[in-house]
Amino acid sequence: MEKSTIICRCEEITYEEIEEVISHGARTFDDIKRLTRCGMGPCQTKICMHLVNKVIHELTGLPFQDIPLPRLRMPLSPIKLETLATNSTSFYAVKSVLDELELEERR
Amino acid sequence: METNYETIIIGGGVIGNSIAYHLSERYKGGILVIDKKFPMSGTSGATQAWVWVHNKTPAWYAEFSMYSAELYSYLSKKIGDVEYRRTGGLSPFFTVRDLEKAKRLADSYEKIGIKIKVLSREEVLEKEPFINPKVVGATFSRIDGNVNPFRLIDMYMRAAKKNGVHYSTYNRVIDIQKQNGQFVVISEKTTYVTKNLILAGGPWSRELGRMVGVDIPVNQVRGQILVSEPLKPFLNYTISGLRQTNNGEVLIGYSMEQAGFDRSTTLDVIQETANMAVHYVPSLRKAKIVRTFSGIRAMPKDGLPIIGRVPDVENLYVAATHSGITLSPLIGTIMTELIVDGETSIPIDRYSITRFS
Amino acid sequence: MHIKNHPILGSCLQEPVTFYFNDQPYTAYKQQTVAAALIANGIRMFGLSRKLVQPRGMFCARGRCCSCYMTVNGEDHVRTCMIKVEEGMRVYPNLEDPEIRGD
Amino acid sequence: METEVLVIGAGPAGLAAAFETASRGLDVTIVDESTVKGGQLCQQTQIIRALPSIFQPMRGFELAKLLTNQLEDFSVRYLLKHRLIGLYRDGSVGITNEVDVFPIKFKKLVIATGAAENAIPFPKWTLPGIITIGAAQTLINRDFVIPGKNSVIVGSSDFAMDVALQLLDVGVNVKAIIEAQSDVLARDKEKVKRVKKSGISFYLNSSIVEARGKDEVSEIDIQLPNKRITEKVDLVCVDGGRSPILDAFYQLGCSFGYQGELGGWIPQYNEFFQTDREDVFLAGNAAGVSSQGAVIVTGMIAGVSVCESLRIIDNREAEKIRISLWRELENIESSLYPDVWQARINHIKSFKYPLLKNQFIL
Repeated sequence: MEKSTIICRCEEITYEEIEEVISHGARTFDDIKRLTRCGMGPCQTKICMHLVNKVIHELTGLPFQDIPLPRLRMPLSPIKLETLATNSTSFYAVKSVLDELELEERR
Repeated sequence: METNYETIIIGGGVIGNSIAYHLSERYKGGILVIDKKFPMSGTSGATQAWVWVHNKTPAWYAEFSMYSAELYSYLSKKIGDVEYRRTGGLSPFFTVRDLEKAKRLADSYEKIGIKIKVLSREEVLEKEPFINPKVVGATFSRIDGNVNPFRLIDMYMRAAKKNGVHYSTYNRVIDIQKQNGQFVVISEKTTYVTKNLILAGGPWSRELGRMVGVDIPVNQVRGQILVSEPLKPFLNYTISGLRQTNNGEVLIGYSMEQAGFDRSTTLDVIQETANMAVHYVPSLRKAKIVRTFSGIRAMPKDGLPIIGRVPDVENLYVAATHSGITLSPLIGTIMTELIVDGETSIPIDRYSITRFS
Repeated sequence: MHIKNHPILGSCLQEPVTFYFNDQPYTAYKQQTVAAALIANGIRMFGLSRKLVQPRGMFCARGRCCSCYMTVNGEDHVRTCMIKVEEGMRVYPNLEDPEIRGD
Repeated sequence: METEVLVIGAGPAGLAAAFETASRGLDVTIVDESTVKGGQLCQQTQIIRALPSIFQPMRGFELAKLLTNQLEDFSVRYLLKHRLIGLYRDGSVGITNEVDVFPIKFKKLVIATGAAENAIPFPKWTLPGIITIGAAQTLINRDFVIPGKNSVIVGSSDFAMDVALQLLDVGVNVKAIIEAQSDVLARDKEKVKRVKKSGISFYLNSSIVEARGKDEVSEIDIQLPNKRITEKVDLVCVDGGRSPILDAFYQLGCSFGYQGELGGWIPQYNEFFQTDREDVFLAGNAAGVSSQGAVIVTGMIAGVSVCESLRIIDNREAEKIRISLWRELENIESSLYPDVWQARINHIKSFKYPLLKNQFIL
């Protein structure tokens, strides 16, 4: 493939950049993602997943079934923060620095 | 394939990589890093990556964190741009009760020479205009900041490789034996022999310790984080709970759950975290969240780092800690001193694993 | 161009609406998405990419690729292939990262 | 909110599953991100012949209407312009309408999220005017918009043949169909013949070298087996095949296997179209990319299995229906796509041996 070809449309990561990190030991979509930002944009791998897996397959010889899916995460497609928020200000799992301080003092 | 090493480091997270890199500055060759997956696939790749001193207690641990933070600017010069920014850290609070707590925090830090300022509402809003005007105040520390964790580990690795460090990835360690004064490390791919063995397994430290008959009391804590789309720069500081990256995304989250190694996200905590975000910075309301993730933190039983020699097992070392991003430059440096020189430039007795026995 | 008389579906265009792109009025039909309405009016470049600053437009028409992001009625980064065009709608290209909006 | 059966996706498979369950008295809720029912069938104007025996050959949009209409008399709640975004700790799913997020508790879940088109990258494929083949069809048949004047199609599936003819019908000049393989991929030889007769060139063993254009695509270089040519075009339709949409399964913790002929990674499922989470069923292209007729049958099987698992029908009755439905599936699928059918059988055999599981356990 032409080296300048964009594989990840969102983050504009090229074939060449992916090739480089594969030569550096990356073997899965998520390895490549953390090293290049490929797949970190708004589409969250929806468009580039197959393209990247194909590049891994071609460059490493790994069969497709040994190239796992990238980790797919909520909210699956972009969502406004205010849509997620419920306007409650009581927190259970979410802490603040001063909460933590309290924990320390109790100890 | 080489199977004989001077030093093997198990764990390719930020701690393992920092040790590998710092060690490789002192002696070339003979160092191997083994990771069951690939660096960044575990704890070190799922973090907001604050370089954070601010609320570390007790005070001597804050001091320790401060030394590490101080090493960051120097580190960038050596291994390349890791997008380290000493933005200053700001912890807003919204009740008068917390104001009292904040003052106590500032007082206790003053004794060890770390300056924590308690900002008034007006000072907070001047520094960070988008914070909720209902804010009562904030603690502020100049030394805090953040780093790009992916760049950091990538740069550690590249620098280490340049210095001759070997990596074996996607290679789980199955067993460790001690034979003739050397460690025999049995992995999925092959068996290695090494003089020095460093356990840098983060949340898996307990499991690794078991292989050498050592109890390393490290538990797991889950933190869930929201990632916004990139926005034009608008946050100036690292705020406890959210920060804006160089690329423009806002990382949001300050949650803690006991969930073992389950790194799933739950809408319960995601929505709670969203509530925190709009509470802290109301004008984030319209910003879009593109992803959430979950990180499994390593949490030593008492919250403090476990660093140094393992007594009774010659040439066995352990480096397991929470706040690995903050502490990585210092822990890498200290472990190198300990292995190469036999002593460290700052005392680490307090962090010895012996404290648990 | 709008298809006034579809070879199989016949004349299906519903009520016309006027919407604005870069403050210029254009005509579209109620059942069309914003992306389709723009393409019908010859506008295919919806924005610029972040890093290389290259033109972008609709690609997947399924709300997946986010390539059709635009600012619609004041909201940034709207997937224009997923929402219907409305009377008086104001559409602007996606040229840079959104600015946080105080409220 | 609570429902007995929650169906994600109002395409043919989801609607078929909804019919099987709702018509037997279950309370059904269907969630779909789009504004209309029928999924991708809505813009299919071609006649679909390979359908379950209860249906006559008809055009795709007519089929969509029929599948929707047959639900009219039953207890079916539609949540259009809604989508699934994740999971709560108590197991209910989070649904949003982009204003609020709310939980839905369900007894059984049927995921019928369909398939998504794959891309084919080449230099400057990001230019406006370069769109997926499905997007082109959507523009002409759903939005009534001409996407361009002069076009090429990259890829040669059956779907590409349909859309090529539909583009011609609305007045778009289709200059060529470019295929990297040495043969046209479409199985329906009649249709290929019609496309050839219409004057569209087939460039086999060929690919796009580069697209060019300032604000949008204006020309492309094509590498033919023996030479390189330049075509002036304002529309490039990319047909890279389709793959199942997996996001929802992934969140739910379902396991996966790999079947290239079914579109790559797909959820593990058994002959009941039940995943390895016993309350989660699946249907349609999400269970492996196939033809519209096959997709409907899989929805029916999933629906019947859901009824059985909720004891609306007894095992013997369910098994009887299922056997006949599987026979229908075999007839429809193996006639044109025997490799897809074979892959499906292999996949079901591998149910207990997933290649990817526990995706959230570190």
